[in-house]
Amino acid sequence: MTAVLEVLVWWAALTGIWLVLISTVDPLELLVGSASALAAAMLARAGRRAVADR
Amino acid sequence: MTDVLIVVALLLVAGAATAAVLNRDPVRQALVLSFLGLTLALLFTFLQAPDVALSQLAVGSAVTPLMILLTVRKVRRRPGSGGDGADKPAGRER
Amino acid sequence: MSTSDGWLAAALVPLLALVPVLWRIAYGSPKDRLIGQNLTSLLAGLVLLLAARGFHRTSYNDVALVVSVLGPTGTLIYARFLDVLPDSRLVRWTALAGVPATVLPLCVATGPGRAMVKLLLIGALLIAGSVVTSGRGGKGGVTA
Amino acid sequence: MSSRVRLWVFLVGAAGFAALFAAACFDLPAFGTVPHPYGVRAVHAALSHHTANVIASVNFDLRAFDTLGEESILFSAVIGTVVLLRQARDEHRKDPEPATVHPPVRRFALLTLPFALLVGLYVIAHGQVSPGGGFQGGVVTATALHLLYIAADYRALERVRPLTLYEIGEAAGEAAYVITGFAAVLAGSAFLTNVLPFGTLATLSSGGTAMVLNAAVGLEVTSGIVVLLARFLDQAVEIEDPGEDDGSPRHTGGGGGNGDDEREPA
Repeated sequence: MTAVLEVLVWWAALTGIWLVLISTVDPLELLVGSASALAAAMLARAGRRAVADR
Repeated sequence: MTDVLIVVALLLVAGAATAAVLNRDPVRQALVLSFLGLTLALLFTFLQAPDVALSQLAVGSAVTPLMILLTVRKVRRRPGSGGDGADKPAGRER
Repeated sequence: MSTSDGWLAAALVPLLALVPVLWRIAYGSPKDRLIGQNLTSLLAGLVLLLAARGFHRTSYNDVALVVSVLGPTGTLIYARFLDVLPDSRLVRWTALAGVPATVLPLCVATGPGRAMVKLLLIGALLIAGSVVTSGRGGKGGVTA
Repeated sequence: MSSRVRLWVFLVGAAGFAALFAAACFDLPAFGTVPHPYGVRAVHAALSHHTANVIASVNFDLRAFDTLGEESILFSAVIGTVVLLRQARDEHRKDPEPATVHPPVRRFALLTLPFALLVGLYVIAHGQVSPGGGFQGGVVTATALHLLYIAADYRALERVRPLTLYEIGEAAGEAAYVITGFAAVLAGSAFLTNVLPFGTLATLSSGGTAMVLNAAVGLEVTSGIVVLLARFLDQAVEIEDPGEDDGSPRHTGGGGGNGDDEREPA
Protein backbone atom coordinates (compact mmCIF):
# COMPACT_ATOMS: atom_id res chain seq x y z
CA MET A 1 0.00 0.00 0.00
CA THR A 2 2.75 2.43 0.96
CA ALA A 3 4.60 1.30 -2.15
CA VAL A 4 1.71 2.28 -4.41
CA LEU A 5 1.26 5.55 -2.56
CA GLU A 6 4.94 6.45 -2.80
CA VAL A 7 5.10 5.76 -6.52
CA LEU A 8 1.82 7.59 -7.04
CA VAL A 9 3.04 10.74 -5.30
CA TRP A 10 6.29 10.72 -7.28
CA TRP A 11 4.40 10.02 -10.49
CA ALA A 12 2.00 12.94 -9.96
CA ALA A 13 4.83 15.33 -9.11
CA LEU A 14 6.98 14.25 -12.06
CA THR A 15 4.08 14.40 -14.52
CA GLY A 16 3.48 17.94 -13.31
CA ILE A 17 7.13 18.78 -13.93
CA TRP A 18 6.94 17.27 -17.41
CA LEU A 19 3.98 19.54 -18.17
CA VAL A 20 6.12 22.50 -17.13
CA LEU A 21 9.04 21.44 -19.33
CA ILE A 22 7.10 21.05 -22.58
CA SER A 23 5.95 23.91 -24.77
CA THR A 24 2.67 22.62 -26.26
CA VAL A 25 0.29 20.20 -24.59
CA ASP A 26 -1.32 17.47 -26.67
CA PRO A 27 -2.56 13.91 -25.93
CA LEU A 28 0.59 12.16 -27.16
CA GLU A 29 2.73 14.50 -25.07
CA LEU A 30 0.63 13.61 -22.01
CA LEU A 31 0.99 9.89 -22.74
CA VAL A 32 4.78 10.02 -23.18
CA GLY A 33 5.11 12.32 -20.18
CA SER A 34 3.12 10.13 -17.82
CA ALA A 35 4.98 7.02 -19.00
CA SER A 36 8.36 8.69 -18.43
CA ALA A 37 7.18 10.00 -15.06
CA LEU A 38 6.09 6.48 -14.08
CA ALA A 39 9.52 5.07 -14.95
CA ALA A 40 11.23 7.84 -12.98
CA ALA A 41 8.83 7.33 -10.04
CA MET A 42 9.59 3.59 -9.88
CA LEU A 43 13.30 4.35 -10.00
CA ALA A 44 12.88 6.90 -7.21
CA ARG A 45 11.37 4.22 -4.97
CA ALA A 46 13.87 1.55 -6.00
CA GLY A 47 16.71 3.98 -5.33
CA ARG A 48 15.43 4.96 -1.91
CA ARG A 49 15.03 1.33 -0.90
CA ALA A 50 18.45 0.38 -2.24
CA VAL A 51 20.02 3.12 -0.14
CA ALA A 52 17.90 2.43 2.96
CA ASP A 53 18.54 -1.30 3.37
CA ARG A 54 21.95 -2.27 2.15
CA MET B 1 27.01 42.22 -28.35
CA THR B 2 27.08 38.59 -29.45
CA ASP B 3 30.59 39.14 -30.80
CA VAL B 4 31.79 40.31 -27.37
CA LEU B 5 30.34 37.17 -25.76
CA ILE B 6 31.96 34.96 -28.39
CA VAL B 7 35.36 36.62 -27.92
CA VAL B 8 35.24 36.28 -24.11
CA ALA B 9 34.13 32.65 -24.39
CA LEU B 10 36.89 31.91 -26.91
CA LEU B 11 39.51 33.44 -24.62
CA LEU B 12 38.19 31.39 -21.70
CA VAL B 13 38.33 28.22 -23.81
CA ALA B 14 41.90 29.00 -24.88
CA GLY B 15 42.92 29.77 -21.28
CA ALA B 16 41.31 26.62 -19.91
CA ALA B 17 42.86 24.42 -22.59
CA THR B 18 46.31 25.88 -21.87
CA ALA B 19 45.82 25.37 -18.13
CA ALA B 20 44.80 21.74 -18.76
CA VAL B 21 48.06 21.16 -20.62
CA LEU B 22 50.20 22.95 -18.01
CA ASN B 23 48.80 20.91 -15.13
CA ARG B 24 50.49 17.54 -14.71
CA ASP B 25 48.29 15.72 -12.20
CA PRO B 26 45.37 13.82 -13.82
CA VAL B 27 42.91 14.82 -11.10
CA ARG B 28 43.69 18.51 -11.54
CA GLN B 29 43.47 18.06 -15.28
CA ALA B 30 40.04 16.49 -14.86
CA LEU B 31 38.83 19.58 -12.99
CA VAL B 32 40.26 21.95 -15.60
CA LEU B 33 38.71 19.74 -18.27
CA SER B 34 35.29 20.16 -16.64
CA PHE B 35 35.77 23.91 -16.74
CA LEU B 36 36.85 23.70 -20.37
CA GLY B 37 33.75 21.65 -21.15
CA LEU B 38 31.43 24.20 -19.60
CA THR B 39 33.06 27.16 -21.37
CA LEU B 40 32.91 25.23 -24.65
CA ALA B 41 29.20 24.65 -24.05
CA LEU B 42 28.78 28.42 -23.54
CA LEU B 43 30.74 29.14 -26.72
CA PHE B 44 28.58 26.72 -28.71
CA THR B 45 25.43 28.35 -27.35
CA PHE B 46 26.70 31.80 -28.33
CA LEU B 47 27.38 30.42 -31.82
CA GLN B 48 23.71 29.27 -31.94
CA ALA B 49 24.54 25.58 -31.67
CA PRO B 50 22.63 24.41 -28.58
CA ASP B 51 22.62 20.78 -29.74
CA VAL B 52 26.40 20.63 -29.67
CA ALA B 53 26.40 22.52 -26.36
CA LEU B 54 24.08 19.89 -24.89
CA SER B 55 26.30 17.05 -26.13
CA GLN B 56 29.34 18.70 -24.59
CA LEU B 57 27.55 19.29 -21.30
CA ALA B 58 26.10 15.81 -21.08
CA VAL B 59 29.43 14.12 -21.69
CA GLY B 60 31.74 16.62 -20.03
CA SER B 61 30.05 17.45 -16.75
CA ALA B 62 29.60 14.04 -15.15
CA VAL B 63 30.46 11.02 -17.29
CA THR B 64 34.00 12.02 -18.33
CA PRO B 65 35.07 13.10 -14.80
CA LEU B 66 33.64 9.88 -13.39
CA MET B 67 35.58 7.79 -15.92
CA ILE B 68 38.83 9.70 -15.36
CA LEU B 69 38.55 9.54 -11.57
CA LEU B 70 37.67 5.84 -11.56
CA THR B 71 40.67 5.14 -13.77
CA VAL B 72 42.96 7.19 -11.52
CA ARG B 73 41.69 5.30 -8.48
CA LYS B 74 42.26 1.93 -10.12
CA VAL B 75 45.77 2.83 -11.30
CA ARG B 76 46.84 4.31 -7.96
CA ARG B 77 45.58 1.25 -6.09
CA ARG B 78 48.10 -0.95 -7.89
CA PRO B 79 50.74 -2.26 -5.50
CA GLY B 80 54.08 -0.55 -6.01
CA SER B 81 52.61 2.61 -7.51
CA GLY B 82 52.04 4.97 -4.65
CA GLY B 83 49.96 8.08 -4.97
CA ASP B 84 52.75 10.21 -6.41
CA GLY B 85 51.69 13.82 -6.66
CA ALA B 86 48.25 12.68 -5.65
CA ASP B 87 45.76 14.92 -3.99
CA LYS B 88 44.94 12.15 -1.60
CA PRO B 89 46.46 8.80 -0.84
CA ALA B 90 44.87 5.77 -2.42
CA GLY B 91 41.66 5.47 -0.49
CA ARG B 92 39.27 2.74 0.34
CA GLU B 93 36.74 1.77 -2.30
CA ARG B 94 33.11 2.38 -1.89
CA MET C 1 21.20 49.31 -27.42
CA SER C 2 18.18 47.05 -27.88
CA THR C 3 16.62 44.98 -25.10
CA SER C 4 18.12 41.74 -26.39
CA ASP C 5 21.54 43.41 -26.29
CA GLY C 6 20.75 44.30 -22.69
CA TRP C 7 20.18 40.66 -21.78
CA LEU C 8 23.38 39.65 -23.56
CA ALA C 9 25.30 42.42 -21.76
CA ALA C 10 23.92 41.02 -18.49
CA ALA C 11 25.17 37.57 -19.54
CA LEU C 12 28.63 39.08 -19.80
CA VAL C 13 28.73 39.61 -16.02
CA PRO C 14 28.68 35.93 -14.94
CA LEU C 15 30.80 35.09 -17.99
CA LEU C 16 33.57 37.47 -16.94
CA ALA C 17 33.29 36.16 -13.38
CA LEU C 18 34.52 32.83 -14.78
CA VAL C 19 38.00 34.31 -15.42
CA PRO C 20 39.15 34.36 -11.75
CA VAL C 21 37.39 31.01 -11.27
CA LEU C 22 39.61 29.48 -13.95
CA TRP C 23 42.66 30.75 -12.10
CA ARG C 24 41.53 29.09 -8.88
CA ILE C 25 40.72 25.81 -10.61
CA ALA C 26 44.09 25.69 -12.32
CA TYR C 27 46.34 26.76 -9.46
CA GLY C 28 44.38 26.60 -6.19
CA SER C 29 44.41 24.04 -3.40
CA PRO C 30 42.16 20.96 -3.82
CA LYS C 31 39.48 22.72 -1.78
CA ASP C 32 39.69 25.85 -3.94
CA ARG C 33 39.44 23.79 -7.09
CA LEU C 34 36.29 22.05 -5.97
CA ILE C 35 34.73 25.39 -5.01
CA GLY C 36 35.75 26.67 -8.45
CA GLN C 37 34.15 23.70 -10.17
CA ASN C 38 30.94 24.28 -8.23
CA LEU C 39 30.94 27.98 -9.02
CA THR C 40 31.57 27.32 -12.73
CA SER C 41 28.40 25.31 -13.25
CA LEU C 42 26.36 27.86 -11.29
CA LEU C 43 27.69 30.82 -13.31
CA ALA C 44 27.36 28.89 -16.57
CA GLY C 45 23.72 28.21 -15.76
CA LEU C 46 23.10 31.94 -15.27
CA VAL C 47 24.92 32.84 -18.51
CA LEU C 48 22.84 30.31 -20.43
CA LEU C 49 19.53 31.59 -19.03
CA LEU C 50 20.40 35.18 -19.91
CA ALA C 51 21.74 34.23 -23.34
CA ALA C 52 18.58 32.25 -24.14
CA ARG C 53 16.54 35.37 -23.45
CA GLY C 54 18.96 37.58 -25.38
CA PHE C 55 18.75 35.35 -28.45
CA HIS C 56 14.92 35.09 -28.17
CA ARG C 57 15.16 31.30 -28.07
CA THR C 58 13.11 29.82 -25.21
CA SER C 59 14.26 26.34 -26.24
CA TYR C 60 17.85 27.27 -25.28
CA ASN C 61 16.63 27.13 -21.67
CA ASP C 62 16.92 23.35 -21.96
CA VAL C 63 20.70 23.76 -21.94
CA ALA C 64 20.48 25.65 -18.64
CA LEU C 65 18.13 22.94 -17.34
CA VAL C 66 20.70 20.24 -18.10
CA VAL C 67 23.43 22.34 -16.40
CA SER C 68 21.29 22.74 -13.31
CA VAL C 69 20.89 18.95 -13.08
CA LEU C 70 24.36 17.79 -14.08
CA GLY C 71 26.44 20.59 -12.50
CA PRO C 72 25.87 19.56 -8.86
CA THR C 73 26.20 15.91 -9.90
CA GLY C 74 29.66 16.62 -11.26
CA THR C 75 30.64 18.48 -8.09
CA LEU C 76 29.48 15.57 -5.93
CA ILE C 77 31.45 13.12 -8.07
CA TYR C 78 34.62 15.15 -7.49
CA ALA C 79 33.77 15.45 -3.79
CA ARG C 80 33.50 11.69 -3.54
CA PHE C 81 36.88 11.07 -5.12
CA LEU C 82 38.82 14.00 -3.61
CA ASP C 83 37.28 13.38 -0.18
CA VAL C 84 36.46 17.04 0.38
CA LEU C 85 33.19 18.91 0.14
CA PRO C 86 34.32 22.35 1.21
CA ASP C 87 32.04 24.71 3.03
CA SER C 88 31.91 27.77 0.80
CA ARG C 89 30.14 30.98 1.65
CA LEU C 90 31.12 32.32 -1.76
CA VAL C 91 29.15 29.67 -3.63
CA ARG C 92 26.21 29.90 -1.24
CA TRP C 93 25.91 33.65 -1.53
CA THR C 94 26.48 33.68 -5.28
CA ALA C 95 23.60 31.24 -5.58
CA LEU C 96 21.30 32.98 -3.10
CA ALA C 97 21.90 36.43 -4.58
CA GLY C 98 22.80 35.74 -8.21
CA VAL C 99 20.08 33.26 -9.11
CA PRO C 100 17.09 35.38 -7.96
CA ALA C 101 18.74 38.48 -9.46
CA THR C 102 18.83 36.65 -12.80
CA VAL C 103 15.70 34.54 -12.75
CA LEU C 104 13.21 37.09 -11.37
CA PRO C 105 13.81 39.71 -14.12
CA LEU C 106 13.64 36.90 -16.68
CA CYS C 107 10.29 35.82 -15.19
CA VAL C 108 8.97 39.37 -15.41
CA ALA C 109 10.10 39.60 -19.03
CA THR C 110 8.59 36.21 -19.86
CA GLY C 111 5.21 36.87 -18.28
CA PRO C 112 3.04 34.35 -16.47
CA GLY C 113 2.72 30.89 -17.96
CA ARG C 114 4.43 27.54 -18.05
CA ALA C 115 7.63 29.05 -19.42
CA MET C 116 7.87 31.13 -16.26
CA VAL C 117 7.37 28.09 -14.02
CA LYS C 118 10.13 26.35 -15.96
CA LEU C 119 12.48 29.29 -15.31
CA LEU C 120 11.62 29.19 -11.60
CA LEU C 121 12.23 25.44 -11.59
CA ILE C 122 15.69 25.87 -13.15
CA GLY C 123 16.45 28.65 -10.66
CA ALA C 124 15.33 26.53 -7.71
CA LEU C 125 17.50 23.65 -8.92
CA LEU C 126 20.54 25.90 -9.30
CA ILE C 127 20.07 27.23 -5.76
CA ALA C 128 19.38 23.80 -4.25
CA GLY C 129 22.35 22.23 -6.00
CA SER C 130 24.72 25.00 -4.94
CA VAL C 131 23.51 25.13 -1.33
CA VAL C 132 23.78 21.36 -0.86
CA THR C 133 27.24 21.16 -2.45
CA SER C 134 28.59 24.14 -0.50
CA GLY C 135 27.08 23.31 2.88
CA ARG C 136 28.94 22.24 5.96
CA GLY C 137 29.23 18.75 4.57
CA GLY C 138 32.47 17.81 6.22
CA LYS C 139 34.62 15.34 4.35
CA GLY C 140 33.74 14.45 0.80
CA GLY C 141 30.10 14.18 1.61
CA VAL C 142 31.13 10.84 3.04
CA THR C 143 31.19 10.56 6.79
CA ALA C 144 32.73 7.12 6.90
CA MET D 1 65.85 9.04 -38.17
CA SER D 2 67.88 11.45 -36.10
CA SER D 3 66.15 14.17 -34.15
CA ARG D 4 67.61 16.76 -36.56
CA VAL D 5 65.98 15.11 -39.57
CA ARG D 6 62.73 14.71 -37.65
CA LEU D 7 62.75 18.41 -36.85
CA TRP D 8 63.28 19.28 -40.51
CA VAL D 9 60.50 16.93 -41.64
CA PHE D 10 58.23 18.56 -39.07
CA LEU D 11 59.21 22.09 -40.14
CA VAL D 12 58.62 21.36 -43.83
CA GLY D 13 55.26 19.78 -43.04
CA ALA D 14 54.25 22.60 -40.72
CA ALA D 15 55.26 25.25 -43.28
CA GLY D 16 53.24 23.49 -45.98
CA PHE D 17 50.24 23.21 -43.71
CA ALA D 18 50.53 26.86 -42.65
CA ALA D 19 50.63 28.04 -46.28
CA LEU D 20 47.65 25.95 -47.35
CA PHE D 21 45.68 26.78 -44.19
CA ALA D 22 46.29 30.53 -44.64
CA ALA D 23 45.24 30.30 -48.29
CA ALA D 24 42.09 28.39 -47.31
CA CYS D 25 41.23 30.93 -44.61
CA PHE D 26 41.18 33.76 -47.14
CA ASP D 27 38.64 31.84 -49.21
CA LEU D 28 36.22 31.31 -46.28
CA PRO D 29 32.87 33.10 -46.44
CA ALA D 30 32.64 36.04 -44.03
CA PHE D 31 31.93 34.99 -40.44
CA GLY D 32 28.27 34.57 -39.61
CA THR D 33 26.88 36.81 -42.34
CA VAL D 34 26.15 35.21 -45.71
CA PRO D 35 23.52 32.48 -45.53
CA HIS D 36 25.42 29.31 -46.29
CA PRO D 37 24.05 27.42 -49.33
CA TYR D 38 24.04 24.15 -47.41
CA GLY D 39 22.34 25.78 -44.44
CA VAL D 40 19.54 27.18 -46.59
CA ARG D 41 18.92 23.77 -48.17
CA ALA D 42 19.07 21.95 -44.82
CA VAL D 43 16.50 24.30 -43.28
CA HIS D 44 14.26 23.87 -46.29
CA ALA D 45 14.54 20.07 -46.15
CA ALA D 46 13.87 20.03 -42.40
CA LEU D 47 10.74 22.15 -42.72
CA SER D 48 9.43 20.11 -45.65
CA HIS D 49 9.72 17.02 -43.43
CA HIS D 50 8.02 18.85 -40.51
CA THR D 51 11.09 18.65 -38.27
CA ALA D 52 11.41 21.77 -36.14
CA ASN D 53 14.96 21.03 -34.98
CA VAL D 54 17.04 21.28 -38.15
CA ILE D 55 19.98 19.52 -36.49
CA ALA D 56 17.79 16.49 -35.78
CA SER D 57 16.67 16.55 -39.40
CA VAL D 58 20.28 16.59 -40.61
CA ASN D 59 21.29 13.82 -38.19
CA PHE D 60 18.36 11.46 -38.53
CA ASP D 61 16.96 12.25 -41.96
CA LEU D 62 19.35 13.84 -44.45
CA ARG D 63 22.40 12.09 -43.03
CA ALA D 64 20.80 9.17 -41.24
CA PHE D 65 23.43 6.87 -42.71
CA ASP D 66 26.25 8.92 -41.13
CA THR D 67 24.49 8.69 -37.79
CA LEU D 68 24.29 4.91 -38.16
CA GLY D 69 28.08 4.97 -38.46
CA GLU D 70 28.41 7.17 -35.37
CA GLU D 71 26.07 4.95 -33.40
CA SER D 72 28.10 1.92 -34.43
CA ILE D 73 31.29 3.65 -33.25
CA LEU D 74 29.82 4.05 -29.76
CA PHE D 75 28.44 0.51 -29.89
CA SER D 76 31.77 -1.05 -30.79
CA ALA D 77 33.66 1.21 -28.38
CA VAL D 78 31.48 -0.05 -25.53
CA ILE D 79 31.98 -3.67 -26.63
CA GLY D 80 35.72 -3.06 -26.78
CA THR D 81 35.68 -1.66 -23.24
CA VAL D 82 33.65 -4.62 -21.99
CA VAL D 83 36.22 -6.99 -23.47
CA LEU D 84 39.23 -5.06 -22.18
CA LEU D 85 37.92 -4.47 -18.66
CA ARG D 86 36.60 -7.96 -17.99
CA GLN D 87 37.74 -9.81 -14.90
CA ALA D 88 41.00 -11.57 -15.71
CA ARG D 89 41.76 -15.10 -14.54
CA ASP D 90 44.14 -14.04 -11.78
CA GLU D 91 42.02 -11.20 -10.46
CA HIS D 92 39.44 -11.57 -7.76
CA ARG D 93 36.35 -9.71 -6.75
CA LYS D 94 35.54 -8.38 -3.33
CA ASP D 95 32.40 -6.78 -2.04
CA PRO D 96 32.59 -3.00 -2.22
CA GLU D 97 32.76 -1.38 1.18
CA PRO D 98 29.60 0.39 2.25
CA ALA D 99 29.89 4.16 2.61
CA THR D 100 27.95 6.44 4.89
CA VAL D 101 27.12 9.54 2.95
CA HIS D 102 26.48 12.89 4.59
CA PRO D 103 22.64 13.05 4.96
CA PRO D 104 21.98 16.28 3.00
CA VAL D 105 24.05 15.00 0.09
CA ARG D 106 22.20 11.69 0.16
CA ARG D 107 18.78 13.36 0.30
CA PHE D 108 19.72 15.72 -2.52
CA ALA D 109 21.04 12.91 -4.72
CA LEU D 110 17.96 10.76 -4.07
CA LEU D 111 15.60 13.63 -4.88
CA THR D 112 17.54 14.65 -7.99
CA LEU D 113 17.70 11.08 -9.30
CA PRO D 114 14.11 10.80 -10.63
CA PHE D 115 14.19 14.41 -11.79
CA ALA D 116 17.42 13.93 -13.73
CA LEU D 117 15.96 10.80 -15.30
CA LEU D 118 12.86 12.75 -16.32
CA VAL D 119 15.00 15.52 -17.84
CA GLY D 120 16.99 12.90 -19.77
CA LEU D 121 13.82 11.30 -21.13
CA TYR D 122 12.46 14.77 -21.96
CA VAL D 123 15.57 15.61 -23.95
CA ILE D 124 15.37 12.28 -25.82
CA ALA D 125 11.66 12.58 -26.56
CA HIS D 126 11.94 16.15 -27.88
CA GLY D 127 14.94 15.53 -30.11
CA GLN D 128 13.04 16.51 -33.25
CA VAL D 129 11.34 19.50 -31.61
CA SER D 130 13.92 21.33 -29.49
CA PRO D 131 17.70 21.16 -28.99
CA GLY D 132 18.85 17.78 -27.78
CA GLY D 133 18.07 14.30 -28.95
CA GLY D 134 18.92 10.68 -28.40
CA PHE D 135 22.61 11.14 -27.66
CA GLN D 136 22.36 14.09 -25.28
CA GLY D 137 19.30 12.76 -23.46
CA GLY D 138 20.74 9.26 -23.32
CA VAL D 139 23.86 10.47 -21.54
CA VAL D 140 21.77 12.49 -19.05
CA THR D 141 19.56 9.46 -18.37
CA ALA D 142 22.57 7.23 -17.78
CA THR D 143 24.14 9.86 -15.51
CA ALA D 144 20.90 10.04 -13.52
CA LEU D 145 21.22 6.38 -12.59
CA HIS D 146 24.72 6.96 -11.24
CA LEU D 147 23.40 9.52 -8.76
CA LEU D 148 22.70 6.43 -6.68
CA TYR D 149 26.46 5.85 -6.47
CA ILE D 150 26.76 9.42 -5.17
CA ALA D 151 23.82 8.99 -2.77
CA ALA D 152 25.27 5.84 -1.27
CA ASP D 153 27.79 3.44 -2.79
CA TYR D 154 28.32 0.92 -5.53
CA ARG D 155 26.21 -1.74 -3.78
CA ALA D 156 23.13 0.46 -3.93
CA LEU D 157 23.71 1.14 -7.60
CA GLU D 158 24.15 -2.56 -8.35
CA ARG D 159 20.80 -3.29 -6.75
CA VAL D 160 18.79 -1.12 -9.15
CA ARG D 161 20.89 -1.73 -12.25
CA PRO D 162 20.11 -5.06 -13.95
CA LEU D 163 23.17 -4.95 -16.20
CA THR D 164 21.97 -7.71 -18.52
CA LEU D 165 18.92 -5.61 -19.39
CA TYR D 166 21.15 -2.70 -20.32
CA GLU D 167 23.37 -4.94 -22.44
CA ILE D 168 20.27 -6.11 -24.29
CA GLY D 169 19.05 -2.51 -24.53
CA GLU D 170 22.27 -1.42 -26.18
CA ALA D 171 22.05 -4.11 -28.82
CA ALA D 172 18.32 -3.47 -29.29
CA GLY D 173 18.92 0.24 -29.90
CA GLU D 174 21.51 -0.49 -32.55
CA ALA D 175 19.29 -3.13 -34.12
CA ALA D 176 16.23 -0.86 -34.11
CA TYR D 177 18.18 1.72 -36.13
CA VAL D 178 19.16 -0.79 -38.80
CA ILE D 179 15.68 -2.34 -38.88
CA THR D 180 14.10 1.10 -39.38
CA GLY D 181 16.50 1.57 -42.28
CA PHE D 182 15.48 -1.72 -43.89
CA ALA D 183 11.79 -0.98 -43.28
CA ALA D 184 12.22 1.88 -45.74
CA VAL D 185 13.70 -0.60 -48.24
CA LEU D 186 10.66 -2.86 -47.77
CA ALA D 187 8.42 0.15 -48.36
CA GLY D 188 10.09 0.54 -51.73
CA SER D 189 12.58 3.36 -51.02
CA ALA D 190 16.29 3.53 -50.33
CA PHE D 191 17.90 2.46 -47.03
CA LEU D 192 16.96 4.89 -44.19
CA THR D 193 14.65 7.01 -46.33
CA ASN D 194 12.06 8.92 -44.34
CA VAL D 195 8.92 6.98 -45.27
CA LEU D 196 6.67 7.54 -42.25
CA PRO D 197 4.02 10.28 -42.20
CA PHE D 198 5.63 13.57 -41.18
CA GLY D 199 3.01 14.63 -38.62
CA THR D 200 2.43 18.17 -37.37
CA LEU D 201 5.43 20.47 -37.03
CA ALA D 202 6.81 20.87 -33.50
CA THR D 203 4.86 18.01 -31.90
CA LEU D 204 6.18 14.73 -30.55
CA SER D 205 4.85 12.77 -33.52
CA SER D 206 6.56 14.97 -36.11
CA GLY D 207 9.53 14.11 -38.27
CA GLY D 208 8.58 10.62 -39.50
CA THR D 209 11.46 8.17 -39.12
CA ALA D 210 13.63 10.91 -37.57
CA MET D 211 11.57 10.43 -34.42
CA VAL D 212 12.00 6.62 -34.46
CA LEU D 213 15.74 6.77 -35.15
CA ASN D 214 16.14 9.38 -32.42
CA ALA D 215 14.44 7.07 -29.91
CA ALA D 216 16.63 4.14 -31.03
CA VAL D 217 19.77 6.22 -30.49
CA GLY D 218 18.43 7.27 -27.07
CA LEU D 219 18.03 3.63 -26.02
CA GLU D 220 21.45 2.68 -27.39
CA VAL D 221 23.29 5.57 -25.73
CA THR D 222 21.58 5.21 -22.34
CA SER D 223 22.32 1.49 -22.18
CA GLY D 224 25.79 1.88 -23.69
CA ILE D 225 26.92 4.48 -21.15
CA VAL D 226 25.51 2.46 -18.26
CA VAL D 227 27.37 -0.66 -19.44
CA LEU D 228 30.55 1.38 -20.01
CA LEU D 229 30.49 2.96 -16.56
CA ALA D 230 29.62 -0.42 -15.01
CA ARG D 231 32.91 -1.82 -16.33
CA PHE D 232 34.87 1.16 -15.02
CA LEU D 233 33.16 0.91 -11.63
CA ASP D 234 33.75 -2.85 -11.46
CA GLN D 235 37.44 -2.33 -12.09
CA ALA D 236 37.85 0.57 -9.68
CA VAL D 237 35.71 -0.70 -6.83
CA GLU D 238 35.31 -4.47 -6.99
CA ILE D 239 38.01 -6.19 -8.99
CA GLU D 240 41.39 -6.54 -7.34
CA ASP D 241 44.76 -7.24 -8.89
CA PRO D 242 46.57 -10.45 -7.90
CA GLY D 243 48.90 -8.49 -5.59
CA GLU D 244 46.18 -6.87 -3.60
CA ASP D 245 44.59 -8.86 -0.86
CA ASP D 246 42.88 -6.62 1.59
CA GLY D 247 39.23 -7.45 2.08
CA SER D 248 37.42 -10.70 1.62
CA PRO D 249 37.59 -12.37 -1.76
CA ARG D 250 34.21 -13.05 -3.23
CA HIS D 251 35.45 -15.08 -6.11
CA THR D 252 38.92 -16.39 -6.69
CA GLY D 253 39.89 -16.66 -10.33
CA GLY D 254 38.83 -19.59 -12.44
CA GLY D 255 37.00 -19.31 -15.69
CA GLY D 256 38.13 -15.80 -16.35
CA GLY D 257 34.56 -14.84 -17.09
CA ASN D 258 33.55 -11.23 -17.22
CA GLY D 259 31.71 -11.50 -13.96
CA ASP D 260 28.19 -11.63 -15.29
CA ASP D 261 27.64 -15.20 -14.21
CA GLU D 262 28.10 -14.46 -10.54
CA ARG D 263 26.19 -11.23 -10.32
CA GLU D 264 22.95 -11.85 -8.53
CA PRO D 265 19.86 -10.53 -10.29
CA ALA D 266 18.72 -7.22 -8.83
